[in-house]
Amino acid sequence: MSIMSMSKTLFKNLFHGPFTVQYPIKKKDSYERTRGRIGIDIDDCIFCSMCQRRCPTGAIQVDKAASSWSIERLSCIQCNYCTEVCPKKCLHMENQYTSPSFGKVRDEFIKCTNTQSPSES
Amino acid sequence: MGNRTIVPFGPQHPVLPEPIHLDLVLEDERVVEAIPRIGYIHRGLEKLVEKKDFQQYTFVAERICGICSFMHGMGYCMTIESIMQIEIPERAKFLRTIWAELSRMHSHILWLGLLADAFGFESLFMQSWKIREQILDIFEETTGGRVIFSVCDIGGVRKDISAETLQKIVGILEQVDKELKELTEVFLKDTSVKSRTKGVGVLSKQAAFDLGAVGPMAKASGVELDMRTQGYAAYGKLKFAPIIDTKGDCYARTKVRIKEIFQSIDLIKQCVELIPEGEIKVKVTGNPSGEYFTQIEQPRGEVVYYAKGNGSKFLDRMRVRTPTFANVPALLETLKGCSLADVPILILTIDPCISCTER
Amino acid sequence: MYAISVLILFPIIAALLVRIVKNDSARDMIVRISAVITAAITLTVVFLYFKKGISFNFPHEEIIDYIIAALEGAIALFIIIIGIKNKKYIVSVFSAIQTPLILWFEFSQKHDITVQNGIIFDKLTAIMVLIIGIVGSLICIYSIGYMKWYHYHHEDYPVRKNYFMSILFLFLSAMFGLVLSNNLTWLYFCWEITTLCSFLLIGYTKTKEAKKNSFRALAINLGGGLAFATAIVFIGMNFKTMELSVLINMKPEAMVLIPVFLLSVAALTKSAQLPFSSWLLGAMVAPTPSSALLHSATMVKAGVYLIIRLAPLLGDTSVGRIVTLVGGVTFLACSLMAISQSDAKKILAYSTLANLGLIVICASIGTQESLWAAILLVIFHAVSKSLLFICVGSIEHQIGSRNVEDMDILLDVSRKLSLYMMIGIAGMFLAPFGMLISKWVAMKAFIDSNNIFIVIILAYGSAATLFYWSKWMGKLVSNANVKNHKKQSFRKDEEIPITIHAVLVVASCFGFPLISKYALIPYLTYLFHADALIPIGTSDVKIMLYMLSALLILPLSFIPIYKGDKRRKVPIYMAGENTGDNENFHGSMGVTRKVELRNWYMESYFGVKRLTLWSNLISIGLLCAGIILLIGGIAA
Amino acid sequence: MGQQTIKAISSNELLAEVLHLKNDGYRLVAITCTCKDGMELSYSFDKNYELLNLRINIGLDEDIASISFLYPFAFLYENEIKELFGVNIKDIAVDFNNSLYKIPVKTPFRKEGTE
Amino acid sequence: MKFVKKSPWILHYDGSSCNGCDIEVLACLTPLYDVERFGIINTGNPKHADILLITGSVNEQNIPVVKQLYEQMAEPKVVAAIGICATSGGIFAECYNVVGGVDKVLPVDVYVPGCAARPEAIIDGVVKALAILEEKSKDARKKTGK
Amino acid sequence: MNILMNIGFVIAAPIVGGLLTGVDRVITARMQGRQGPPVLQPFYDVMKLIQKESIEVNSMHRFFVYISMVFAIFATTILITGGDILLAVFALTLGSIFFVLGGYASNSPYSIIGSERELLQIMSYEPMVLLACVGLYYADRSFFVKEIINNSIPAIVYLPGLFIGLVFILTFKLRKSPFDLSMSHHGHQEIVKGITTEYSGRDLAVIEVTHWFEVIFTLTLVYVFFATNAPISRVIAIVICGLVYLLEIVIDNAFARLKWQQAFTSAWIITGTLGIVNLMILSYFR
Repeated sequence: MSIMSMSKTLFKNLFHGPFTVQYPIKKKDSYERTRGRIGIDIDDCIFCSMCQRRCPTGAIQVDKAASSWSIERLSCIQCNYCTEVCPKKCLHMENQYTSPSFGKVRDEFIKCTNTQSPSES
Repeated sequence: MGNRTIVPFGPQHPVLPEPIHLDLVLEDERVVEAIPRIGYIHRGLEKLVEKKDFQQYTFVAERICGICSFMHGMGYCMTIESIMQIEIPERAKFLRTIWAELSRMHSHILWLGLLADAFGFESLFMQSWKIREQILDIFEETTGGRVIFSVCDIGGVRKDISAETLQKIVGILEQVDKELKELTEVFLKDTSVKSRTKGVGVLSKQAAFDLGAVGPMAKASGVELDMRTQGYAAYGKLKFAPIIDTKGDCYARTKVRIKEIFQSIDLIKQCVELIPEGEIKVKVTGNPSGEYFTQIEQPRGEVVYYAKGNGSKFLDRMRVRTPTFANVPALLETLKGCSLADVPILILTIDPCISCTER
Repeated sequence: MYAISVLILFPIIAALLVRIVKNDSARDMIVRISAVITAAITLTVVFLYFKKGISFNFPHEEIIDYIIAALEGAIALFIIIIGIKNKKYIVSVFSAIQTPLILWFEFSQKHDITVQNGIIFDKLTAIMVLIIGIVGSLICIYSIGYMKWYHYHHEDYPVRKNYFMSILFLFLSAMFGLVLSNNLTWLYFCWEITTLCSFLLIGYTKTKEAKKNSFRALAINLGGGLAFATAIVFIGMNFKTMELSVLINMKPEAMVLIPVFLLSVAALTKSAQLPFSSWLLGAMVAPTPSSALLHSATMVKAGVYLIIRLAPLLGDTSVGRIVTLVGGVTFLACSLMAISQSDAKKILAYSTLANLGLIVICASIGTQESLWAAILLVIFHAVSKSLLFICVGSIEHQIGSRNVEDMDILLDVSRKLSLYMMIGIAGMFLAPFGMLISKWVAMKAFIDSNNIFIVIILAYGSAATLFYWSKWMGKLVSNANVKNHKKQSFRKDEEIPITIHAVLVVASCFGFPLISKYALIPYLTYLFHADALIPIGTSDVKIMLYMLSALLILPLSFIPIYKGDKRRKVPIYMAGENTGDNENFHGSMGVTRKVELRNWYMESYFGVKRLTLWSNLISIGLLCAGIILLIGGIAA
Repeated sequence: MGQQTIKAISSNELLAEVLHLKNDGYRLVAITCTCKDGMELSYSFDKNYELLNLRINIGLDEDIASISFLYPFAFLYENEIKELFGVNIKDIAVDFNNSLYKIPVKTPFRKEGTE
Repeated sequence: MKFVKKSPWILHYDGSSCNGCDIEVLACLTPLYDVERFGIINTGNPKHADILLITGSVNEQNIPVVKQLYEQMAEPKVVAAIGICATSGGIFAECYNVVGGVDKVLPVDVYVPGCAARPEAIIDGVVKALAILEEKSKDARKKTGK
Repeated sequence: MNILMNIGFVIAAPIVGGLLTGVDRVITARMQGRQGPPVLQPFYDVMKLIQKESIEVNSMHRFFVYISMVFAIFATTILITGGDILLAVFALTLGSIFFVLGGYASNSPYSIIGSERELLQIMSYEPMVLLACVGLYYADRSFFVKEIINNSIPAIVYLPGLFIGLVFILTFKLRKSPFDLSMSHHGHQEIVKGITTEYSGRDLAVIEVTHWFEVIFTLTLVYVFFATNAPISRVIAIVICGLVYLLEIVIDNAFARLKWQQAFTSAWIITGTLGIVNLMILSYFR
């Protein structure tokens, strides 16, 4: 017969105080490898379309003519495959995840002369 | 008897994390008949081999199930490697084993929490999941994902774990070990918990074998069935013995799983000691041609992968026989004659992974 | 005096008339008129004698005695013959012993005994007469409508409506006689007639089961009669008296306790207490009006009536203790067993047993408080239970079943009936209603008299009572949306008595302070030669009446007052698989299944078989202990 | 990784073979179907970690007997194959009549005209 | 004052997800993330819920189920699609049995991306949903003329 | 003055009940290592529910919860104003039965199973509650709370056994694990939300407020056991009420939910033994 064997743990917790991470006030540290979202150094991109071909979900679209690289954030599964196959290693995984949105988000990066601006369409 | 109550149970139901449906026929609260209905998670992902090439399919395989994601990826990779006759580096094998065992731990602790929740022990659920977060942290640190790792690749693994991280993991595991021991006291000794698990859903050894049960379900009934003994990945170099219990009730299954968690801790420690330096991946060229059956041991039991390649990028057939699929008949057997309050416990007792089952 | 003779004799005349007239509608009319007249006479008698009471002896006592003796002989002959005919020798044996015994006593021993008051009409009698007269006449009217339907649906039973009705009237007469008689031989004669009526009514359908049950009832009641007869002879020979009132005023000595014990056994059989209860359960095969009248409202009350009369002799004596415990066992066991039943009449039967047990406890404890509770229980139980019985009869008529599980459609079929049914059930156990008030006082009485075990039994029994009534109520309010049932007509002959009954239930609850003040307190004061007090504080009574008034808004739930309210209606929750009609869900194997919702019966805990065995053993043990104690008492 | 045992048999030998294996104490591991040049069914059995596969090749519309009376739990595999591939498996112990998964497309894995 | 912001109750339904997002939704309830801080309770009953969290790409059998659950929720209510499968179908978009994205079946208010969606992202998503919830409750007030 | 004070008590009852529920939630969370909601969370919940749409499955089932609340208030009022304890218990039982009937009226599978379980629970705890009242009467010769708490010796001295039994029963009444069979505050249960499954919006708010009254009611029962005519004892009694409540929270968090068989038998056995033993001893000394 062992009754209330949980109470030891309960009181330990009670006196220890909450283990809760006070998100969003305080964020939990992310790790170096944390997979958030795909970022691109658009300047280095050569628009080879390798990432587009290998992406399992077809989230990435590359338009060589318009020198634009775009990604459907709501389709990306953060598998990291594109960064592996990228011949120029201009794709990389950022720690910050895509924040929730009210509609579909397509992030487009255009390689212009000296300027790069992410714009939403 | 005319006094039969017929109620639907699921697909949406607070005790069911995943949709499955049962038509329950009750007398008072005793279950007279339980007829299952599945298909709420069937996606048809085996058909995807025709659209994704065998390399991309690794990511599909990982998403067969989010809990044993790594093992699915590993099983798939092993099958393709066998077809293509690729020998992967030793270090990759050890890394796979470490991740696999961590996955097993995370899965079992998760299961413990859900079990506690099923018998209305909320604080125990919270405590289990609190411990589990430490393992998820290891995952995030080593692979970048909390749930889905995307580290397994045909020909090896994508990411290495440094020696100091390995030591850190051992440190965390020691802490987990300590906290788990406290929890084990409650799961295995507390009277109120025992009253809900002991003698509930008894499955005899013969029944377990006849119904084709696998994993902890079979082990708790005394059927020795642990694919790790076949020595895939690095298991051949580790010392362990399958954990068996004979009672065949929910309590025995809880015990088997808890013991497996501690066994996993031990296996990981062995791996950390034995892991050799070296490459983590070999380059894969060509396309698979041929067929192969792979059996590996997931947290829920034996899983069978079958792949058939035809020399092109796309496989002809890829099939997974998951443990839950094999355990469903055993579940239906145990449901007969239990009481309504036991239904969630019994459903959990096979540690159901419906998304595995239906793919 | 004449009024009382009329009261006893009029139902006999009505019975004869009903028996003779063959034409259906003419007979129905006679029944209605006679019933109304019976009620009117009842009220007149009570009005005349309530204040002062009356006690007298008929001038031609001798003649009456001879007539009674002749009739007794005839009845005995009849019982012996049918007993032999149907190979139920036990009834023949019982009858063959007791009637000669009584006749022998009558003709050889009785000469030197003079009876002062053959008839006594006091406050208790008034209450009993009122119950019998009012409830009885209502049920007679009800049975007109009921029997029509009964034979319409059970074509295989022989139609003997005139027979049925005439026995009902005959029974009323016997019952009046029973409660009015002070002369024990007369009381015994009426007692035997009620037994006979009950036997005849249970066997009404002439089916095999009916026959079996009727003989069981006869055998057990004759057994009780035998005890009664022995008691009379014992009293007559030892104390040279024939009067109940004289017996009561004696001191509870060992010698007195022997006839008291025998009379108590007779009362226990009549009230179907354990271990004699099986006959009442079997009696449920009889048509519902007879169940309502004989087997819940009046005849079984004869037993507890006798115990209430004997109360001053019970109290602290060993016999009193034994009777109390037998009542306790019956109350608890039957309350528990009722949980496992789904047949409405069976539930009512078990509940009747339990409540009779409670009355027996209260009466046998014999303090002022407990008698107060006992008499109130008799009143409330009579009106509520007969309402429930006749409601069940009509429900059976409306939905074609008397299984509680089928009553979930009643709300759609007949709102009126479900409302009356709810009133009846509420009357049986809910807070401000009569039964609960009495239970409360009973509880207080038990504590005051230091009966710890009985208090605990009461606590458990009440909890069980609450369970089975509430689940029945639940069925009544559950809104099953079966729309395709056909509505039956609700005959006036059924509706009027039910309505009056329902009003009576509520009125009795509102009126209990009055009953207490004008009938119970004077009676108890007279009986105990000490001032009796109402056991509940005035403030509590007030609060309770407020509660009752609050409950009267309950019927509002039956009226769709929210029609104007524009709330969105959504399908009920069925885990996402409701087909939309709130009745079916998409089940496994591609079929659409109907949701079925049934109550709990908990066979493994409250199964009748096991409980009956144990409780019978205990009560038999108690009675044996009683005998031993008595013998010991005499020896000492 | 060694070579695996795949034993090709004809469809009418199936029951006899399965019965034989059952008596030998084999456990049914899986039933797999591949649709390529007709239907290719593999029945995988296991005893002491030894995997044994029975291979049957049948035409697209050929019948095949159910083994669910030998291995009751085979009904799940067989129902699945019946629903996804459209293989005519006769006399399944618990036949869901193609409503195991309730999919909107009929027999998605069946490739017509590959025969 | 709109109290709905202070006590949003959620209903979680798994419309054919791989479990990854489900366990992350559950993880939100556990000590480390503890969404009860915001008054969030996982009710498991549509009639009590304010926010419907759907994970997974919704397959054929689930369509009537999620529709019914949505219908059974009391106004004001919002739907949040958790995870890539629920937002777009993700890697399973091409499967024969999935509709691909909850928005094909229900009006989705908030999309929470991630494979699997991280607990932080889910909390963010719920917080965003609260804003919509408040707006909807204002609209509902206007309609009834209160 | 007295009447005003009584009215004040009755108004304060739900507020205190709500606060206690809030404290309960915070402490529970802390015991589980969580931060937990704000203390006022129960009030937020109820306010939200009032502002929400109320949907229904048929026109009858919501009626019962309102009556249930009326009787809960009624019972609490009787108790707090020093009225007859037995009458208060009866009134509360009446309220509970209406609540059960509400579950039946919705005719929904889980509501009805919840109702059955609730009835079973009522059957399980009712004997103990009655015996507690009996014990109080036995000890102080009065059913009136105002007389019981004006004695010089606290009732607990005579009735330790019954008090332990009562604390056991409180677990049912407060809907705490291990006896939260019919309707649990934690969502994950095999019968969904039991009786409340079909209620939403305002009706659900009413159920919640009813529960607050029940909390106060049950704690008042505890109070009655300790209070005497000495003012200090009143304070002690209130402190003990708090401790009992804390104990219930710990019990809630340290037990698995039991099955109805275990709940029922344990309740009846404990009631039987403690009741008989305590009352027997008491009757011996009286």
